[in-house]
Amino acid sequence: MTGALDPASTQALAISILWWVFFWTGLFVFAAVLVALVVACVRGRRRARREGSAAEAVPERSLEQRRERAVLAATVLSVVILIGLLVASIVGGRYIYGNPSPPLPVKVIAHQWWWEIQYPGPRSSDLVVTANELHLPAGRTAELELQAADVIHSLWIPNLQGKRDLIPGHTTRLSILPERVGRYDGHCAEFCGLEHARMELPVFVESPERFSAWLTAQRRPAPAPSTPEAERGARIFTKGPCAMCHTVTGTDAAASVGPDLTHVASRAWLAAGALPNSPRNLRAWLSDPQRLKPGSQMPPTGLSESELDDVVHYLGSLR
Amino acid sequence: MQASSRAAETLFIAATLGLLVFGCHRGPADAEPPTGRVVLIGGRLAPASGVEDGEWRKVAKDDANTRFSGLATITPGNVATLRVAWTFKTGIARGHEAAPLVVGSTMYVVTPFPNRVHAFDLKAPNGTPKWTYEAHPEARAQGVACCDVVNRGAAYDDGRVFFNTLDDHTIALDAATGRELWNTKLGEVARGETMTMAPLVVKGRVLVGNSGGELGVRGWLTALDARTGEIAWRAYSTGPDADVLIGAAFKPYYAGDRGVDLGVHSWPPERWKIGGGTVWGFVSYDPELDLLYYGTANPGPWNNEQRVGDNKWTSGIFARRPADGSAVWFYQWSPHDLYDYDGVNESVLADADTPNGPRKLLFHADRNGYLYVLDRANGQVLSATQFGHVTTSRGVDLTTGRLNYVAEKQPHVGQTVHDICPGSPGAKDWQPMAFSPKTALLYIPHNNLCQDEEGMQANYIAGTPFVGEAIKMRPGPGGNRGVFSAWDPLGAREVWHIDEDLPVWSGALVTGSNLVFYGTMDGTFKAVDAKTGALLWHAELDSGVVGQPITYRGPDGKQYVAVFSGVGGWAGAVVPAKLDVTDPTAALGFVNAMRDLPQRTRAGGTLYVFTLP
Amino acid sequence: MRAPSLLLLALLSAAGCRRERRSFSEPSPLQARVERAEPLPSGEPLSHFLDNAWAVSEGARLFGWYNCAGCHSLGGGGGMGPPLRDGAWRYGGAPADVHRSIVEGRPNGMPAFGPRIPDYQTWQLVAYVLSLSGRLRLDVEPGRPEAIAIGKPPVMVSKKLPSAEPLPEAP
Amino acid sequence: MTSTVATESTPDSRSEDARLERELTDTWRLCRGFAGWFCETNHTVIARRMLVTAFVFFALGGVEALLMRLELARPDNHFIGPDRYDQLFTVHGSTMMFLFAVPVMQAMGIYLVPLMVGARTVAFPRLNAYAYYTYLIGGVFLYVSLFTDTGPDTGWFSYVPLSGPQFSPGKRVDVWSQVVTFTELSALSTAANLIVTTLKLRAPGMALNRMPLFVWAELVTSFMVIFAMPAVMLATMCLALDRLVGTHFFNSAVGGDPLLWQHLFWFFGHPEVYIIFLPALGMVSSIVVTFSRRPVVGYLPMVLSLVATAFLGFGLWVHHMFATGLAELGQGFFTAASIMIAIPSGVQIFCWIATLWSGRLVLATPLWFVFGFVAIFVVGGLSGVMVASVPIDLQVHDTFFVVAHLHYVLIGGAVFPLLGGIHYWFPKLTGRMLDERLGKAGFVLTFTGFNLTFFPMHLLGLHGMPRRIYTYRAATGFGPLNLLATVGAFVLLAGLLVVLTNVVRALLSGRDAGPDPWQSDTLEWSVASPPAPYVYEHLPCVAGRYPLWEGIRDCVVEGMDPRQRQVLVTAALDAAPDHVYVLPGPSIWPLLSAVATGVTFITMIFTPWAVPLGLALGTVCLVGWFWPRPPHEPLLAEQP
Repeated sequence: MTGALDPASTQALAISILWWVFFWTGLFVFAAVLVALVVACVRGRRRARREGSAAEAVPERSLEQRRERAVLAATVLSVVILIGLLVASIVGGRYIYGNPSPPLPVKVIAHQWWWEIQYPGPRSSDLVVTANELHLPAGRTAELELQAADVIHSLWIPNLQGKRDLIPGHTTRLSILPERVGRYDGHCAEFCGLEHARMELPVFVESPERFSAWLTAQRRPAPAPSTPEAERGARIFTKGPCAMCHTVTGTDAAASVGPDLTHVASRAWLAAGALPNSPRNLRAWLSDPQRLKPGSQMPPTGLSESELDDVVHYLGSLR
Repeated sequence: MQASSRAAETLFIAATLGLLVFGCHRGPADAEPPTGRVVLIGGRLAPASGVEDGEWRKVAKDDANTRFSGLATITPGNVATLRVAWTFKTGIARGHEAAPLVVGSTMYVVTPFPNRVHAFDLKAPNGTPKWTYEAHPEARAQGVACCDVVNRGAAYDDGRVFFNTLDDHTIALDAATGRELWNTKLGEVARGETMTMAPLVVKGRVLVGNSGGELGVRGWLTALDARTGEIAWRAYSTGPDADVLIGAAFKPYYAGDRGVDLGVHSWPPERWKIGGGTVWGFVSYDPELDLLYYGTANPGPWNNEQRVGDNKWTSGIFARRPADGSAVWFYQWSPHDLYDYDGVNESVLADADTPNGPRKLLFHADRNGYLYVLDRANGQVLSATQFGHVTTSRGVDLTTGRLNYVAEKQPHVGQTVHDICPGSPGAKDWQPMAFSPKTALLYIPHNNLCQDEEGMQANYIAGTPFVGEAIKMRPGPGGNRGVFSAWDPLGAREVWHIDEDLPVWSGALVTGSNLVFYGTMDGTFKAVDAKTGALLWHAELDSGVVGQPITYRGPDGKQYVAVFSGVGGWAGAVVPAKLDVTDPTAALGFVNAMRDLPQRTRAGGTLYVFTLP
Repeated sequence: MRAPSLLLLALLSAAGCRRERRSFSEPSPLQARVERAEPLPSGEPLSHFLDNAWAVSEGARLFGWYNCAGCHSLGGGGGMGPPLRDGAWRYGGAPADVHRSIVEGRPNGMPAFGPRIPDYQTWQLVAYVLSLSGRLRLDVEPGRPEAIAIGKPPVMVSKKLPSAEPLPEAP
Repeated sequence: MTSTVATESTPDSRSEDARLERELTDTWRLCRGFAGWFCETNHTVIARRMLVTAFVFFALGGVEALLMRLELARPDNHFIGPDRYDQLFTVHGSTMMFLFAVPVMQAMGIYLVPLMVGARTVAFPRLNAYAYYTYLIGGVFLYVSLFTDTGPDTGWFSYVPLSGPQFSPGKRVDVWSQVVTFTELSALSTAANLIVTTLKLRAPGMALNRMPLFVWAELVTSFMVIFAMPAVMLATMCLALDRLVGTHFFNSAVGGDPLLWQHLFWFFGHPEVYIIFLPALGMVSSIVVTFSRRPVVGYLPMVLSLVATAFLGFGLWVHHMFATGLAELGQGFFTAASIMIAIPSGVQIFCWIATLWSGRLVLATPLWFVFGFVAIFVVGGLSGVMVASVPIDLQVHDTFFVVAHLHYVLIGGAVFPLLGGIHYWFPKLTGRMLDERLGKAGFVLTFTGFNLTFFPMHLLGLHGMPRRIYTYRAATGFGPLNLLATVGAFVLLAGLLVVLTNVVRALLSGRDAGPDPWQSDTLEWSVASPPAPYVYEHLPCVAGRYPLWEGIRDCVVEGMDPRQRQVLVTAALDAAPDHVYVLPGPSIWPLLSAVATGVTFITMIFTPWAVPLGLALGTVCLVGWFWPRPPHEPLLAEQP
């Protein structure tokens, strides 16, 4: 299992160190309290056996003072420990905002129940719009600008950073400096309705070279269909139900209420992590999305078997 | 015309041009007293093209878009006795925005959808019809016409009448018989394209453009051969330089407009294909420079967050050669337009004599609330002055030419921005102004509207609206929704104004006897004094006036004034389309400002012709 | 206490069950009939959409997504298209008429959405369109959206759904 | 001063006592018959009903939890599906918070506080009945809606805009917001009742510094209720207005703010934790003292800790909102406040350990539950310190770690003490003894089951499992720990069933308890088990914190008229007798008023006409309620 304790970024590392500080301190306190409780229990029991269990309405004053001093000492000790933890927390907190320049700007827009990701470029036409997959270069801070299109969502990539809410009407930010190349799981962490469970965001931390190669590929418009099947599929896509919601850049399909599908074949997952991207899964998804992700806003396409084949073929060509 | 021409030449105007050019940075308040001189090119051109005075051959009377007629029989003194000579009911109850044409003894009018053309024999009494042409446009075109199914008029040249139909046909008729000479289809209703503009004919080229900026249409201006109807060239308003006809001759004045394929790179990937920039306003032409001038409409969708970048070449003005369409310069009134500030408003061309020599000027009252004076030879902005209430921007930077937007007024998705002034119809929409060389004033029919607006994700589905803003318009400061004003362009100041309760959605007309005509949406047609704005005469028509008034000398030698009544258009659609006034966002938010209109007028369609008794 | 609460439970279950049911994968019980141009039943299958809060709110979402709002405006007051909130219908205001308008389109500019929208979504749209003029049960009507304030029509028109007879077309 | 305080009773008063008892029984007689069921206002009866109702809701909430655990037992499970699952966790959370935890703690207060302070009943018996019925109607309404597919489905804190009119169509969230509004109305009424009872009806001599710690806990809690509940009522009313009337409190598009909801909700929501947990601390104190057979070490620090918790509890709601990206400085402040609230809790734990340390322990079942409480609660408290730290919170917020944390705090901190308290006071409530062996078996099973269920959730959260997901992919690796948690949930269920069996068995055939089976210190153990409707034959007076241990059972108040429902009002600080107040008798009007309230709130969901209707009904009910009493029941008893 991966997660918060397997940090792959500067921020997550800082948090995990802090967590371990809290954990060991907590364990110490827990052990101390339990030991004290057990000792108290044993002593109290022994005393009851020795002296009987009649109530003692007015205890001995000096003994009482000793007990009260012990309580005071324990309290002072806990205050010291807590202040230590507070300081650690504030110091550790510094690291999660760290922001060396120049950051890579990325815009993340959460929808019910998928992620829209945008990489602005130097010119307006260099904008890359993709969905349900976040690519980040290792060794460079990514500055994520977070927005929500409908309800409150929360972006959480445990290996990379703590979570941050995406709130309608607010823009929030999250900095990540990934250090280790790899694939990490992200997830919506704020309950956002029916398919909150299937709102995942696979994150790929790549070497800077691979990342820029990926970005360049994403900037190209969708390839024209090259086979008869793909051509038929493209026609069905642009004239049929798909174009009511989706975009394939460079075609007549330019709708934007569903994920951008310009390079859908290059993605590893379908439907925000609901299932791996393969022609078979894609076909299953297109024919009955509601079975795979009940409540999802993708309706069944109502296409015939052969039309489905063509569309799957076409989408499979969009690398 | 000779008289008026002389009169014009003797007129001295409000500011010296040299001071104007160099003094703009200090603002109009610092302008010097009038010493410059303005000369109408229309006045000079008239004899050259052989047009008899007393006719009205083009929607704007001339290529300079002045709407000025030298006729002076009707005077401030006798206008009070003006009465209806004859009327004609079109039988269509939609917005009648067209200007009649008068050529010789024939009057031509084109109606809104279904785009009939009527010719009247003016020698016969009371507008006897000569012929009628039925265009039979496709019914479904009505469903993609953003702002009522209007038509803004026809064009006449060399025995032919040219007009556009709502379903994207340009048609040439034999002016004598009404026979169809050619019929060229130029656009696709299924993609949301319509055509509503009045063509302009220049050197045997019929210039027409498309409408549909609210439906993700890609705008263009097309030149058709007036004889054959074949497409001579087409200049798109977005996309690669080749499509926009930008070549070696292109020399924009400002650096921001220079670069390769800006019509592609100032858009998110491929969005220029559905980026608007339609061409549906009036085209002007300067024969001396041999340049066409026309504005491009708003970028699509209205929701600006879906189209980061400057969105070239929308909401701006092109100067082109009529022969091959090649662009000579471009200036963008509203870069990355935020509010549907189309740049299509007409440009009035005029020359000014200055101590430093003559300057060729272009006056343009933009939707964004500024009245621009440009050097029409190179596209330099000489001045840009607020003529309406503006909260969305703080002036124009004359060194870069850019409009300074107010960041707080920028619309965002999911957030309502209040008090956006002017609202989307702008301080002035399509309603054309008039320019009198006698007074050297512009007569501007305009709006005083503000709006609250929320951005929403616009979803592109071909042939359906692509807007992405929820709007609620309301009256601007003062509570009056319209203003009719006289404006001194070189002095950059208002001379007089009349507050109108309703937006002044009709065109303006000014005559050699210093009379100004315009109509209001509650159906009043007015004549005011061009120097003082004093109301001299008015008549109540059967429906609101959104048409363009004209004047002509009849075969009987009398001066006539003609105008369509028939409320409609974007502002008036609430009446003929029976929109529900309880929905503030109806008609893209205009209904909220026009809730009382259904009580104040009714739908109709009548041509009124007035004369003295 | 038990008897009244049982009674209450029975009453509420009668009222509540159908109103709130959310089925995500809708069959198209009515499509075949519509294709054969048969008169539509007024009972259970229509009620499945018209008396269901979820269906109406899905219709509201689709009204925006599929650009219905673009022509008929966000509040249904009209614009490029005719108003939908005034209770007047050019082509009949019965559910089947509205359904047909969406599926087949109408000559004056209403596009045909039939081939591009699944039938159950069309019915959801029908339900929402009817709610605009206050023709649905109060307890299934959608609330205000998380958007600019529009407000409801000030006068509730008759709750009665018009019959499927198309009205004479407006001139 | 209108009453006499006698320091010793008259020795030869057997026949007098019998007459007194007869007259008291007659005056305080419980209502009989079917109608009497609805008129009863006696606090022990109402409290018992409230307890039973709360435990029924606890059981329902538990069933929902088990269904959720079944759904999560395997990856990619489609046993329940998202729609039903969302309703389940929402109703589970709302039930446990609003219909179980707060009412059950208040029920214990309503039952025990008058007994402990030496009063005959609560200050406002009719209000008490009204509060109960309101709560009952609210709870029943929530479950009716769940069974009619109208169960709220946006989580127990119903964040807008998800719970707003656009994203939650239908009546589901309306039901939730109305249920919250009127169960909180009930909580507010009870809190007012408890505060006045505590401050004005204490036995002569029971100065504030002699009050049992449980009474202190209920008093402090009631004050917290009075300050916290209006915030959530305001929030839910705004939500209802947004949804039903079309206001825009939370609509960010026109200047409302979804974060406003979070602030209002958590301004209530965090103190809510302490509202649930402080009475439990009071129970722990009672149990520890009784079974240590000695006074508590550090009475004053204990009281100060309770008060400090109440104050601090209002200063840290923002730690529920760290992930919304608030300003750093503010976060630092709330981190400090959240960490520091561990101190008063720590002080109390230290005091209890010190008390046990020097006591003569009797290892009865209630004390076992206290030991369980300490072990679990310390874990919950320490994970609470972790979530107070902004960076750590950003990782574990809204994950199963937080689910684990809140259950450690709430089950560990409230349910274990409550079960201990039930075992402890069961004899007083019923007159029967619970079986000790079954009790201890129940403890072992619940303790084991609890930790099996919830400890793995810490790990799940750290590994990346967000909260409120109805399923997860197998590849995530969450499967085994989830299965363990599900197994643990059934062990926990077994433990609770053992407790239930014990209770049923004791009710059927339990050993007779007698007035004071545990040799306890507080006044409630001086009266019969279960107490008579008038509770005290002679109102007691006290001279110390541990009256029964101090041997002053013979100090009583004399001169009260047994033929009236008289209570002795004493001064708020030192409990000096002040005057006699006559309470009203049984009445149908509290029930009718509660029904009117319920009808109004429920109808409001469907039509705005509910407001005038409610006003009319409310007026009628209030007129009936306050109709002047017959002259033989004077408001203020004149004493010779």
